[in-house]
Amino acid sequence: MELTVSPAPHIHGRLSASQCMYSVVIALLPAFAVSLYFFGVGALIVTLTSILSCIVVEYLIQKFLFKTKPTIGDGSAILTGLLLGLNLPSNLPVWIVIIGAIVAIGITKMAFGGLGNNLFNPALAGRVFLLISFPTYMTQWPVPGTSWWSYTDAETGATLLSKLKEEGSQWIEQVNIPDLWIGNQGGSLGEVGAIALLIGFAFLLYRRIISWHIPVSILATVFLFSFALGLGEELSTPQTTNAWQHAFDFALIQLLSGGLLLGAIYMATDYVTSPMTSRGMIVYGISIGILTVVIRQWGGYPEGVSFAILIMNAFTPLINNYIKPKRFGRA
Amino acid sequence: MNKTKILLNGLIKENPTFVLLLGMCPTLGTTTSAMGGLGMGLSTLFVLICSNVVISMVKGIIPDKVRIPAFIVIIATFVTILQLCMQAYLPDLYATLGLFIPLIVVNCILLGRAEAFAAKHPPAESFFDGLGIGLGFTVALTLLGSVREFLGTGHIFGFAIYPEEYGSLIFILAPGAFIALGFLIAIIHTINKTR
Amino acid sequence: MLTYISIFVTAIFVNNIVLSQFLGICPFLGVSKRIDSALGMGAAVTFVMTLSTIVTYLLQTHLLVPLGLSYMQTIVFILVIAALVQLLEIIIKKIAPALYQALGVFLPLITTNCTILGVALIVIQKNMTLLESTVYAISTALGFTLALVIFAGMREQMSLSRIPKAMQGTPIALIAAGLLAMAFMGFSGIKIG
Amino acid sequence: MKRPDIEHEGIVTEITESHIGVRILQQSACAGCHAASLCSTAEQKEKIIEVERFDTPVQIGEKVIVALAAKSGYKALWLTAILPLILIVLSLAVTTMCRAGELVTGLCALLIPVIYYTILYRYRNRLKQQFTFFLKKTSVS
Amino acid sequence: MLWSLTLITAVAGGLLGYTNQLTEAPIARAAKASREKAIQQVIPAYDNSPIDEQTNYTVHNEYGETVATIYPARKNGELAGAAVECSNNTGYGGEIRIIVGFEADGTIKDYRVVKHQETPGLGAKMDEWFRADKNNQSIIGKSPERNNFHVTKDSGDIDAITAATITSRAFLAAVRTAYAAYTESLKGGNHE
Amino acid sequence: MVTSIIILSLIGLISATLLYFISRKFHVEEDMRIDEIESVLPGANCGGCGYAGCRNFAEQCVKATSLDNLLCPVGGNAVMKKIAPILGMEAVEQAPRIAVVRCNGTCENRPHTSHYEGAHSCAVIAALYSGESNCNYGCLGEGDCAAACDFGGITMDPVTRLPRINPDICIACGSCVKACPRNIIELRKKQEPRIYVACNNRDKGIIARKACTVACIGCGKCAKNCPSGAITLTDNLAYIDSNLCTSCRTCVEGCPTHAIQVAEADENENSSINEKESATC
Amino acid sequence: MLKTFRIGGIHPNEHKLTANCPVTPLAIPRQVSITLNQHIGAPANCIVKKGDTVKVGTLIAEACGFVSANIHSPVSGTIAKVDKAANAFGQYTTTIVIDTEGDEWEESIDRSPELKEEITLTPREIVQKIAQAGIVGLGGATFPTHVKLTPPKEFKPTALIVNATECEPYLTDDHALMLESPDQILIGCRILMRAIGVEQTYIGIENNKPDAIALLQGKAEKYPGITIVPLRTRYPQGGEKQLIDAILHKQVAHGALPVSTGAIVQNVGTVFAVYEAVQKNKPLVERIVTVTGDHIARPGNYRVRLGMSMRELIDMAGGMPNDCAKVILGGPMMGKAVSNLDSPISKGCSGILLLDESHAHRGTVAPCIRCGKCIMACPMGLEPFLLAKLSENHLYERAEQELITACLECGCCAYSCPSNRPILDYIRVGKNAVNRIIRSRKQS
Ligand SMILES: Cc1cc2nc3c(=O)[nH]c(=O)nc-3n(C[C@H](O)[C@H](O)[C@H](O)COP(=O)(O)O)c2cc1C
Ligand SMILES: Cc1cc2nc3c(=O)[nH]c(=O)nc-3n(C[C@H](O)[C@H](O)[C@H](O)COP(=O)(O)O)c2cc1C
Ligand SMILES: Cc1cc2nc3c(=O)[nH]c(=O)nc-3n(C[C@H](O)[C@H](O)[C@H](O)COP(=O)(O)O)c2cc1C
Ligand SMILES: Cc1cc2nc3c(=O)[nH]c(=O)nc-3n(C[C@H](O)[C@H](O)[C@H](O)CO)c2cc1C
Ligand code: SF4
Ligand code: SF4
Ligand code: SF4
Ligand code: SF4
Ligand code: FES
Repeated sequence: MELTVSPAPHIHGRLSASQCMYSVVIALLPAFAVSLYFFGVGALIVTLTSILSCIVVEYLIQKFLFKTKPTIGDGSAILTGLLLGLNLPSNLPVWIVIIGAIVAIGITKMAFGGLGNNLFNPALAGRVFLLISFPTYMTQWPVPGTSWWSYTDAETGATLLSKLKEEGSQWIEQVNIPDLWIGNQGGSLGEVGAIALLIGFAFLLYRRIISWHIPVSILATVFLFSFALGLGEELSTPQTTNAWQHAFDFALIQLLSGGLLLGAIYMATDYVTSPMTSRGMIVYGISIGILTVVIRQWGGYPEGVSFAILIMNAFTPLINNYIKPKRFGRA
Repeated sequence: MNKTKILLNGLIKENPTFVLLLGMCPTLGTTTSAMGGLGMGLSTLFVLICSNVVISMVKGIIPDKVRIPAFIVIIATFVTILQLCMQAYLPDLYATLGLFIPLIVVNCILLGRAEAFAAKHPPAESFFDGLGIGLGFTVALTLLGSVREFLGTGHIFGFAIYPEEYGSLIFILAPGAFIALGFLIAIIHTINKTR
Repeated sequence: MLTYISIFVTAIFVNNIVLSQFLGICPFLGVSKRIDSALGMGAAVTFVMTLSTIVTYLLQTHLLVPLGLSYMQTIVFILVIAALVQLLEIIIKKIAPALYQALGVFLPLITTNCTILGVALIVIQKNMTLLESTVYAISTALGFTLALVIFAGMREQMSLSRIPKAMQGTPIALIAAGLLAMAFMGFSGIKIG
Repeated sequence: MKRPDIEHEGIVTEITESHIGVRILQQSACAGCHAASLCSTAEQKEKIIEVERFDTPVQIGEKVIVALAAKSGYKALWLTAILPLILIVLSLAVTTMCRAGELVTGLCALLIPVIYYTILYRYRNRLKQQFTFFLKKTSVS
Repeated sequence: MLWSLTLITAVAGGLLGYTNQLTEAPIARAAKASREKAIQQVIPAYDNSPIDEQTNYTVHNEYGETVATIYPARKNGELAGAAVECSNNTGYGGEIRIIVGFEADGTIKDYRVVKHQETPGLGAKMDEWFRADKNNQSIIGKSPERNNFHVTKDSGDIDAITAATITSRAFLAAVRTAYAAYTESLKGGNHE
Repeated sequence: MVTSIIILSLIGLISATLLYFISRKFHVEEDMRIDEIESVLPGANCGGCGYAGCRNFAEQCVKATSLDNLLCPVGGNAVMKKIAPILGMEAVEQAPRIAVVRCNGTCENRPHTSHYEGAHSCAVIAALYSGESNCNYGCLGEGDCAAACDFGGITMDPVTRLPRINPDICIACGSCVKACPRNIIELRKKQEPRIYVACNNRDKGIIARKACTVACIGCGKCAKNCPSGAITLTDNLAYIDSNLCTSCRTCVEGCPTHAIQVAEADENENSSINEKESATC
Repeated sequence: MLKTFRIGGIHPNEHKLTANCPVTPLAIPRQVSITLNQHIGAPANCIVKKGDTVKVGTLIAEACGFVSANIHSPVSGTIAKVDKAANAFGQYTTTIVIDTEGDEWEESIDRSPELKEEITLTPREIVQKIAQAGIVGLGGATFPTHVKLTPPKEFKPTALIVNATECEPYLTDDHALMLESPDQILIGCRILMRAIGVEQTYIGIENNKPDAIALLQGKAEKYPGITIVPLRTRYPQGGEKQLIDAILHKQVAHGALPVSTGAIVQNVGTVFAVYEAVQKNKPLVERIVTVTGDHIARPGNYRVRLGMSMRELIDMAGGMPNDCAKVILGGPMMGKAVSNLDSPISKGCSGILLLDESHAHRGTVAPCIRCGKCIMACPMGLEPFLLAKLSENHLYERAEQELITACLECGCCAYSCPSNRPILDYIRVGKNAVNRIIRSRKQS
């Protein structure tokens, strides 16, 4: 009888990498369901195309360029595809979705060596690539709940944030905040339903897939910064009677719209491209928060989460380099 | 040395862009279109040939110690001449290439060829060296420009290949320049290796 | 004041010299993957760039333009900058050998590259005042430093991962730079004031 | 947090009572590119580093690593570049506020580094003590 | 040794000076020609020299002070219209400088974008966009007096460039400025 | 035009003086020969010469007083012959060397007694235990050596799980020698045929034999019979000095365990084993 | 909130199958094999030869140098041979084989069961006695105890910490010992306190052993200066540095000896052995070994003569289960898998764990996804993934800067890694290389 010999340790924790990936997929299901409800068949087509093309691209590259055994089963390509899909408008033509998948998997992930080696978040890089390449398509958002069966012919409208940017902050009086919680707003198909996204967050925290540091620091920073901005603006040029209420509403809208929750919970937390120590995560989260508000407020774009995360992805190696875990004996 | 060999050397074996990776700034900065790349390549070609020939002619009277400053002066002179002539006769091209024309002065290719080749060879050979390297640069820039223009707008040299609305705008912007050049170099290296 | 802040922010983030203006690509791709060196190199470039911009600015506005010789800009600038960079080295070597040695170990050599000449030419082209030019030079150099440092970090991380063979070296560096430039496009359109 | 030392490879060229001379080759920023030999801007310069503290026995011609604490590197940078830069900016700000003409302002700014380096010159000996190099053997195995 | 360098620089200087002399006139001509061409393209037939008659006007509006240059076109001594060059710097990439040609009654005949830093493929489309005979894109044949020269989003009459509202706004603002300068010039006031 | 000449000459003169002064002050007499040598070197930067990269080797060549101790293993004598005239020196012909693997513990010869699972690294196993067989000295089969080779001169045979030298590629850079935690690989003279003891086991004969059927059991027969006195025995292990061996093959026939291997020309190492190979590990 | 250490740590399933098994003495084996390097430090010097007769407790190998330990015969009989034999890991080391005849003990040994409370010896004599008895740390490190009890002059111990955490899953030998011999352990503590001159002892016990905590807490009142400290169950609480941190809230600086915090840590088994050596003159000839595993017939805590073969011990516990695929000496986190069952039980062997086919293998290795779980788990605050990568790429200088030498080899990182990366395997390689470099640097 041959015994097996291996170095210690001989037991292993319950979590595996693919379980992590599939857990995130599961956590995203409520948000996906919301998007199906509001955006109909378009959401289905875009998401499925995105997932499928991510898988195919990864498979082809591994099989024919790397000549290694494809590892589609690890779920990371599926997750990237799902997240990419959720980041797109539901009326996006299929060919654009496929280009996004090629950029996400081919350029951002596989060119760097595949899973674990990429420097930028693949799904976001794909999305931003599309945003810059096809701005006409990428800035037209279907109006939620108009028709279940319309795809590229869906009725379009502006997102909340771009309206806010266009029309100034007095406009927030007209926003129906409960709509934001349930997902009745224009935007990328996965970013609209705040409650659904938060349910997923709770699930991920419970399963210990992610820690609270990144999402909470992003959300808190955005909220506080926007609150301060709203208050400042309101106090300098009063428009409403209750400045505090106004600032609060303003900050809440910033929090619940424009993909902030999707980004903060599911994309900024991508293991590969975010810092690895809790202190690093907080620095990263706060920076994303600040950049998001800065870009939203002063930039050319109404929406800043994607760029903020990508920019901080670039800083991640530096953060990892300079912010080390608390060493034993150096306390 | 055989003249065609000198010429081919610059075009292929020592292609300044794809093999030696020289002069990256104009390579990236002027290739939003095939035309821009071609214009920049030809401009560089002009200065390169002139400076190579002149340097090779005067190399006898330049003391070794001051050769670098002397080379710089010669190169800069031709760049300025080019600048003036372009302003006078090709104002539109000059406007698109902008800053990158005066910056030819600091392009390593020029000083590098002056040092490595022109200072050691007779004018005729230096001419062919300049021609070869310059053409290599021109071809590379034109290629990159065509690729970017094609992917970005669906045109090559302004001729529509597919409708513009299907073009990925990013390729005529900064990120696309880096990405397109990265893949081009990767492809060319792979081809060179398998050959 | 607002113009200076605007120049500052724009030059660092919006129109980053490397990532959107395509100047200084050679040192950007070539400089070592040590973050320390990148930082040091950036600081040294900032100093040199500021100094040379001031010098060339004065030459242009108080010598070349009055004499109607502005067409000699390029040749004069390149000579002056090349001399200045070298001069600084000599001065430092003579004055503080210790510093000179320390920097020798710490930094790669600074050579006249297109960033320095480029900035000298841009400030003239944009009709900036002396103060604006200086602020522009400093901010541009800081932008250069920022890009350099970020990139050094990215490269350090890449050096530990297995890049596919075809992509190793310059190709992956360029693609990483491209993605970085793409991320930085998020700053585009930012306006102060 | 302690940053790792800055290291540079060099060759021992002289050994005297007081110090060891180590020749290093300093490469220019773009010397990383493959065309270094074709391109004269990709210069290299030799510098002789004087190492005073040494407890490792070395021989002339031996390859060693000259190391410098990262802090010293940054300090050198501050003294040579960052501090004069700040002074230049300050002088620009002050002279502009005094409503001096551009020529005056500019010349003042250029005068600053001259003065600064002159002052530095007077302290060169004290500076020397602040930058100590040490040697490491290249191959430890 | 120094002599040879001096020699080289001297020769270089001579060469440059000579080239400059040779090219000075063509450069000036080229500059004038391009301007002239632009003017010619945007204004009605004329028989005077608009460039020689140019005047500057300062317009005050919500964007602050803008200097506009007016090149009047005369036919048989009658004012046939004018080309107005002016700029607006609220574009996506900063300044947008245009030349707009007006008929005598203020109707826009044509325009040219002289200088801009808008994104290629997006804002840069303004070169053609506001000329194209589609929907409400075109400004040709309209006049800021009769039409509301704002983008439809701001309840104006002109369709913005898709996904480049910022550019469109800046462009239309520049056109409005040009029109204002033109009407000023008709009144003959405020001129420098 | 006159002003232009004067001004440019003036500026040119000033900056040129500076540049001149500097270039004189700073010009490194970079020995041109270094570049020349570097250009004839293969540029593999493998460090096989014992220096950090090709340029470094070129510098050493320029500095050295003779080329006796310098050899670029990649380029071999051919390259050294090109270097010598650059420096005006004689190139001493150095006998080419090649790596040999001193273990023949195929699955068939050396039964496995345990199954290893963990990082694919010989170093890890060596630190952990005896390895999958009972031989404390034999090859561990995870290919640290092959991974260390920049040229592909040594590869792992999937069947025997032993490394295999490709004599056409191996340039004796020595990377694999350094990588092997069990010191199994040796560089020796590239003679034809190469005769060497394919065993590294220093345990007593019984122990060695029990672990592996083709182990050297230290009986000493070969040493006694060798006509050239090329074989020495230390720690129960025979060693054949390649400088003395005349390839007479006396020892090969005499070895009771067939521990002595003969590598013929045009034949890969261990190829004799392959033919009879059947068992899987 | 219960005390515990402050950085990292994990909580694997405890699997304490034998928690309720009292200590069972086993029959004397017919033959024992004694290896000479059962402890850290120089191997002992064999002082017997083939044919010599020995009694239980006869010195058969002598400590050789400062850090080394005596070895005594665990049985009476004749020396069969002194020769090289394969140890548990297939490596050949010098081994003394003794054929058992009867069970005759050296006369000086007091075998009576009664408790001897009174401590008469001076500290020096106590340490000498411990050295003579060949006691080494039984917590796993097998560091000679007498050496630990004589810390360098510049350190003044202020407290004794008894390590009764038994944080490894499966193992219960310390637990069983505490339930069996609480008084002896407490007296052992008093002896050690006297030996190192401290007034305070903390016995750290994880709260998954409430019965032991209660029992010792009750008894400790009689013995001044001894405090029982219940600890929150967390691995690797038993690590010396972690235990000191948990109990004294002090962290041993990188590179410093644990005693620099004033604490000297001893395992409970060691303390018990000290009691027996000092009060009963009994050298270290037997120890408690947990034999456990999901499928073994009679798992338990057995009192075993050292030198008994592992196979014999497993047979006595019911024999090898059919599906057993891996045998581990020690616990599942730090124990070493063996390849040779015909090797002897040595002083440091606290347990034998038999894993069946379904638990014996590692999962498939995937690329590192930089999840940071290894960093969160590392009790030393290191970045295990980075250390492993640096080591894999032979970047040892950087690994040294990243403090690779501080790694405890506790395995928390590899346990937590969702990609099943062999992190610790590579860290060990790197650590060895770095230590070699440091040593060679010191030499030059
Ligand atoms: C790289 C990039 C370039 C852009 N260029 C322009 C531009 O030239 N003109 C413009 O108005 N908006 C530009 N934008 C802004 C976006 O197109 C943005 O969606 C726009 O401000 C609002 O869209 P809308 O015009 O559909 O309302 C650019 C954005 C990006 C990311
Ligand atoms: C990760 C790790 C876990 C350990 N776990 C225990 C343990 O559970 N029980 C124990 O007594 N010693 C354990 N030790 C050993 C202790 O660090 C320490 O060596 C021992 O308590 C000292 O006592 P000793 O010399 O009496 O063995 C562990 C060591 C390490 C590195
Ligand atoms: C004087 C003295 C010297 C020591 N020297 C060492 C030593 O060199 N190496 C060592 O591992 N432990 C040494 N130790 C013991 C350590 O403090 C520690 O207890 C031992 O490493 C066991 O720890 P562990 O069981 O947690 O692994 C020494 C202890 C003392 C009192
Ligand atoms: C918590 C978590 C978040 C993730 N977020 C992303 C993401 O935003 N984008 C993406 O492409 N992949 C994401 N992934 C999947 C995976 O990390 C990704 O494919 C790698 O970046 C590819 O190397 C995520 C995985 C996890 C576990
Ligand atoms: S020869 Fe050495 S390095 Fe190579 S596989 Fe065998 S044990 Fe490993
Ligand atoms: S004959 Fe064979 S077994 Fe005997 S010593 Fe020689 S090699 Fe070893
Ligand atoms: S084994 Fe080392 S690196 Fe891994 S968790 Fe334990 S102490 Fe940290
Ligand atoms: S736990 Fe594993 S996958 Fe996660 S960072 Fe560490 S080594 Fe990488
Ligand atoms: S071409 Fe710009 S730095 Fe080299």
